[in-house]
Amino acid sequence: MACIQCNTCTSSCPVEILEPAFRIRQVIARVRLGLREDVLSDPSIWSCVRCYACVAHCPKHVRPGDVIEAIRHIALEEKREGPGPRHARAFVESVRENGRIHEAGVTFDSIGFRGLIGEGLLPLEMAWRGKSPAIRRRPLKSVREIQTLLDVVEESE
Amino acid sequence: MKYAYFPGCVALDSCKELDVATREVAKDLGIELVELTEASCCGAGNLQEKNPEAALVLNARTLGMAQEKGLDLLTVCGSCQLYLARSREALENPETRERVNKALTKVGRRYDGGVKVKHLLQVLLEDIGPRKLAGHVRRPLGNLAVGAYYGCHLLQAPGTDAFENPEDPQGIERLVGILGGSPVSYAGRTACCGFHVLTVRRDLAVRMSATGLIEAKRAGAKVLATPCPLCHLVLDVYQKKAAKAAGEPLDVPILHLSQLVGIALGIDLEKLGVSRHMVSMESVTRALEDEEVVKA
Amino acid sequence: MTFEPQVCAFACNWCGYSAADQAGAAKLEYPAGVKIVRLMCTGMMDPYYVLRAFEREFDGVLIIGCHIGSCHYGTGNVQARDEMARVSGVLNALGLGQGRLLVDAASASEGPRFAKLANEFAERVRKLGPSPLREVIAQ
Amino acid sequence: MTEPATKRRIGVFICHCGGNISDVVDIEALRRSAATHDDVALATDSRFMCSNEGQGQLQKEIREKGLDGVVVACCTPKMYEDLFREKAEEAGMNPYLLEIANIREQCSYAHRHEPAKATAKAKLIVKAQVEKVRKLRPLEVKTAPIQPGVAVIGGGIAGIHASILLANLGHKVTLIEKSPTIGGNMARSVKTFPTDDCAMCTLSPKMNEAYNHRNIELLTYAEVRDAARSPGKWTLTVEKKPRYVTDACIGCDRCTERCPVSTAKSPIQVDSEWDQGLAKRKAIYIPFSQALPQLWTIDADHCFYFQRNRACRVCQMVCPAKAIDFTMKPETLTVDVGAVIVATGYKEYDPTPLAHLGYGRHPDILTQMQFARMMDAVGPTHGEIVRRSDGNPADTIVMVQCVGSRGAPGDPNVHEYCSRVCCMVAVKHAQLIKKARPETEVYILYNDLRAYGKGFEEYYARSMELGVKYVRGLPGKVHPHRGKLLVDVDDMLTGRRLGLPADLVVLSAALEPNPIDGLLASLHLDKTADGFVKEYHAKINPTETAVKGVFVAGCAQGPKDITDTISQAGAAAMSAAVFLGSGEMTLNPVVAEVDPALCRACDRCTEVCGFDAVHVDPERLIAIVDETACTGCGKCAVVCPTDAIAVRQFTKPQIVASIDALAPMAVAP
Repeated sequence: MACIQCNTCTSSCPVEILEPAFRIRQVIARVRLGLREDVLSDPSIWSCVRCYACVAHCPKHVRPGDVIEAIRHIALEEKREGPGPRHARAFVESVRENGRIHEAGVTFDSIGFRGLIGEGLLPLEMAWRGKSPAIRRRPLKSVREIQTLLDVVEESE
Repeated sequence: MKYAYFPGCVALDSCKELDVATREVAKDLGIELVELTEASCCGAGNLQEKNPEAALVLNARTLGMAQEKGLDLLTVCGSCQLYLARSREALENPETRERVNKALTKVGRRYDGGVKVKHLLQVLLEDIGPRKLAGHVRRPLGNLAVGAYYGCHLLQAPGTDAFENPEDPQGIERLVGILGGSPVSYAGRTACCGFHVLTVRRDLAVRMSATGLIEAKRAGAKVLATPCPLCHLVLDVYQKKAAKAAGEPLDVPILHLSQLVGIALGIDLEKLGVSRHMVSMESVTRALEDEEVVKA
Repeated sequence: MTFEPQVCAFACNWCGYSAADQAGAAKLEYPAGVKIVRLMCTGMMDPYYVLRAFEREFDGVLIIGCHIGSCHYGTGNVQARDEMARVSGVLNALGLGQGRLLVDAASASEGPRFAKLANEFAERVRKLGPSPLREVIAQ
Repeated sequence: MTEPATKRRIGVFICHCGGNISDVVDIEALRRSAATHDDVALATDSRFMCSNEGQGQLQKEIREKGLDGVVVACCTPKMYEDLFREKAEEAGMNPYLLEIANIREQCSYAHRHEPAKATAKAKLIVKAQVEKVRKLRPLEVKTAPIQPGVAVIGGGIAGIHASILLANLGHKVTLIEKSPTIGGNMARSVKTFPTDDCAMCTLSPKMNEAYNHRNIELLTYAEVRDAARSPGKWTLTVEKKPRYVTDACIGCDRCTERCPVSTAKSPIQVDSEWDQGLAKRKAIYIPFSQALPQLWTIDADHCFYFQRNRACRVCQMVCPAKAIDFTMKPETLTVDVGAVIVATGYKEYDPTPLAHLGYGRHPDILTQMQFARMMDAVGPTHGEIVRRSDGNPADTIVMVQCVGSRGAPGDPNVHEYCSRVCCMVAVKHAQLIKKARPETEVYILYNDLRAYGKGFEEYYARSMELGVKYVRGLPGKVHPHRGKLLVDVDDMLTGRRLGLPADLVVLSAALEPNPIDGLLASLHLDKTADGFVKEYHAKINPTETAVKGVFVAGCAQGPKDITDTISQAGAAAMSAAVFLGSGEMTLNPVVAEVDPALCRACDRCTEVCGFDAVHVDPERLIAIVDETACTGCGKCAVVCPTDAIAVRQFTKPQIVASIDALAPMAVAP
């Protein structure tokens, strides 16, 4: 990875403005030094919003966004805990069960009761306007295909 | 003008109105939509992280369905466009296709490459084209100041740079012009809405969307049009929280791209499902009615 | 004892030979079986040298010149390409097949490319196995 | 081609190369194996063959043992083949009986982790070279006359300096410049770092010296269309574009004032190349006041007379000296020279592809060259640092480094190399602003600030004392915001995300090669991967090229500052002088040779020869090789049906000997 630490990525990152703890350039630097545990246990890697501005502007085509994707992949492989991994697992589980994601299910599995309470009156207002996502799951007719594919690929990896 | 229509997950769930509006607009413009009812989720980055190979295989399955029908794929969501276009680009490599087809054949599917993935914005600007679109406009948007909120994924999708300059996009502004409206430009229109961390770091998403909304308001936009339901969810549903975070009142109605087009084509607002939005459309409907009185 | 292919590599002084030097300087490894003969230009490649190499039990012949268009003498590499195309017909007739002769190019600044070519060609020859001429000559 | 069968006394000298070879190859085993080969009278080794001691040992053994052939097993022949041959010659042995066995780059380096195999391979390599030496015949070096005179292509500081040095040495120099004036990029740079001299003050004396020098013929507004090579001579075809202004021109500038081109409502508008597009120029113009030659020029591509079939003759009518002559025609002249120096310089990279920086989309986003033109007192803004959008003074200026440099390999929109000078250009401009208008806020957004040269660090430190602000980080986006340009950058040192509102954003754009592919092709020159002219050896010979008699200097060979350009211009001039100096050219003896007994005058060789260096003598019906033109490529040897023609040292028996020695069949003992 020919990263020259020019910081264009951090300068393009919309998250870093609001949360200086997440500095993508520094994550790349830590990855290059092999600080595995340091990076994988850092909760801020789950703050990346995948906007790929860093990938668009990086002069050396290091594709920092893809590095985060890879870090998260390893974190999920190692069953790491935290809101980020929980959401990813909930999302993938929903794909497995429905073929398409069931928004209400994924949201609930991610934030749980405490999270729902945190939303305050919003869910009620959404329900009143008919904006809330469907409670009932509507899996694809061919959802078994999705499960087979997910299993097949899981094993071959 | 026929497409394999890939609505994605959110456009059939919390943003049902997007799917409804898209079908209305397609019907009016003579675009035949063949919905891929059995297509799976595009992975939206999460599946790509948990199981990248599976994400590629599932997207290959979706592309295979479009290929069966001999049609290109139409998306109406920024993230779907990005991840499907990325999978399509990866699947142009014969070896990758061979590997992926080994898995797909287990469920009786396959994909042989060559399907194009187009977002509604590109279809409107290029395939329909300004003249035909203008021909269908029955209710020009008039001096309703319409701002664009592109979001990030559509602009970063492979192939978008063919019809848009990701750093300085004008597509939606041009579209508003074609629809007889007055576009409002502001730098934050390419900002990221933060949807992908909505469940993990809601405060971040809210504050990110707040920056964009404040800038749009200050630039004089009376309504925003977005090509992505995920942006729509953050900007519309969490706008009150964004206002609180920004410490400044915010009342900017948010329209899906197809709804904006639907309005200009004269389709009834109720039919476009604008009533489902959290931020009321009342200011927009009033502005449009003033327009009509003037015209009539 | 695993079969280690013996490859006679003809390299032109200006590009191929320099690329080999650069590969060495960058400590890029390739099989020791790849032995380099320096020519001033691949235009000097006489079909007889290819036959001689196979007759002397080499398992493959690799010719690394300059990229077409940047030969130091203008068109030496073009003549090499044409001559070697003619001789590959003979190799077929001798039962050596097509895979044991490769004409390619690596400029003086392409050490990594030279190493890649050497490794890949040696691997290809290793898969093809020892030169069929070896038993014929042994009798 | 009968080979000598007499007994030979060959010496094999094996170099340890201080471990580079001996760490991998078993020197003693190699030495014992070498000693067993036929005709080998001596096999010895040395820690460093290339050292004086090693060379001394070589000469001692040659003299004492009467060696008539040597194989030095060491590094690549590219390093010391010539040196060892020279030493062998001094010791009385014919240099062309010495061969190098490359057991470092092509053996010990390449097979570091397989010492046994490397040693076995080294034995075969040495044996191959010994077999070859046994078949070599002594060659003597002949000479041939060289055409006097040098052509210097490119009238920038590199071309000017080289021309002056060669002219002072008495050589006749033809300085060929494409644009209407000499001076090049330096003349546009206003000041030079780190001395803060005014660029023109240091350059114009040299321009005048070159312009008035009796040994320098100046061809301006002239381009080299072709270059033909013949023995000891280059024949350049130069096309001199017509200026349509005669020497009668007195420089009153009335024509430029009245020329309608680029005026407000004129359909023909043309950007001034001199001012890097910061301003427009007329069709009849002089690039800058101290231009040499002091002649106005009509740009026929943007002139009403030429483009709108003679619709306007204003310049002719107002010219008091009647110096305008529309009937002038392009002249094509040929220049015969012995040596050529390529000094075609660089051009500035156009940052438009880097869309996130917004260049080309906002008038207040400039490049450093455009900014230099703005600071020039005779420039478009008369030295005032102002916003191009509304002309107000610029209170905040943000400079961005590495624009188009240090990019990803293979990306067509950027260069992978570092352009070396842009950091110091930025520091120069920044501290000039601070001195001229201290209240101006100046930021330099850098990645690594490279102030590596003599006096650079002090210059950099002084700029900090003057209050230039350095931000370690390149920006994410530059976009218009409330009348200013908001530069979004994260500063690594403070960890703060800065939104800098700038009046002017100055991009330090890369230096890239000028488009001279046609010239390079006609001179048989190659390019390195970065697109600059390929020097003979990047480290130890950067001003010569692979082509005899052609030299390169300045930014044509790669980005560099004026100091290095002057050094290279001097080196190139010296190399050219040495090449021309003796008036004769030592001929490469390793060229083709015909054995009259075998030649059937079938003309096959003359057909393939790319340098028409061989012709059949009509009377004697034998092919004759012109040794001054033959380059030794060997194409003829392959097509000759009777093996009558071959390149010395690369005859069929000699090459076959190498093949046989390396072959698996003949495994070394």
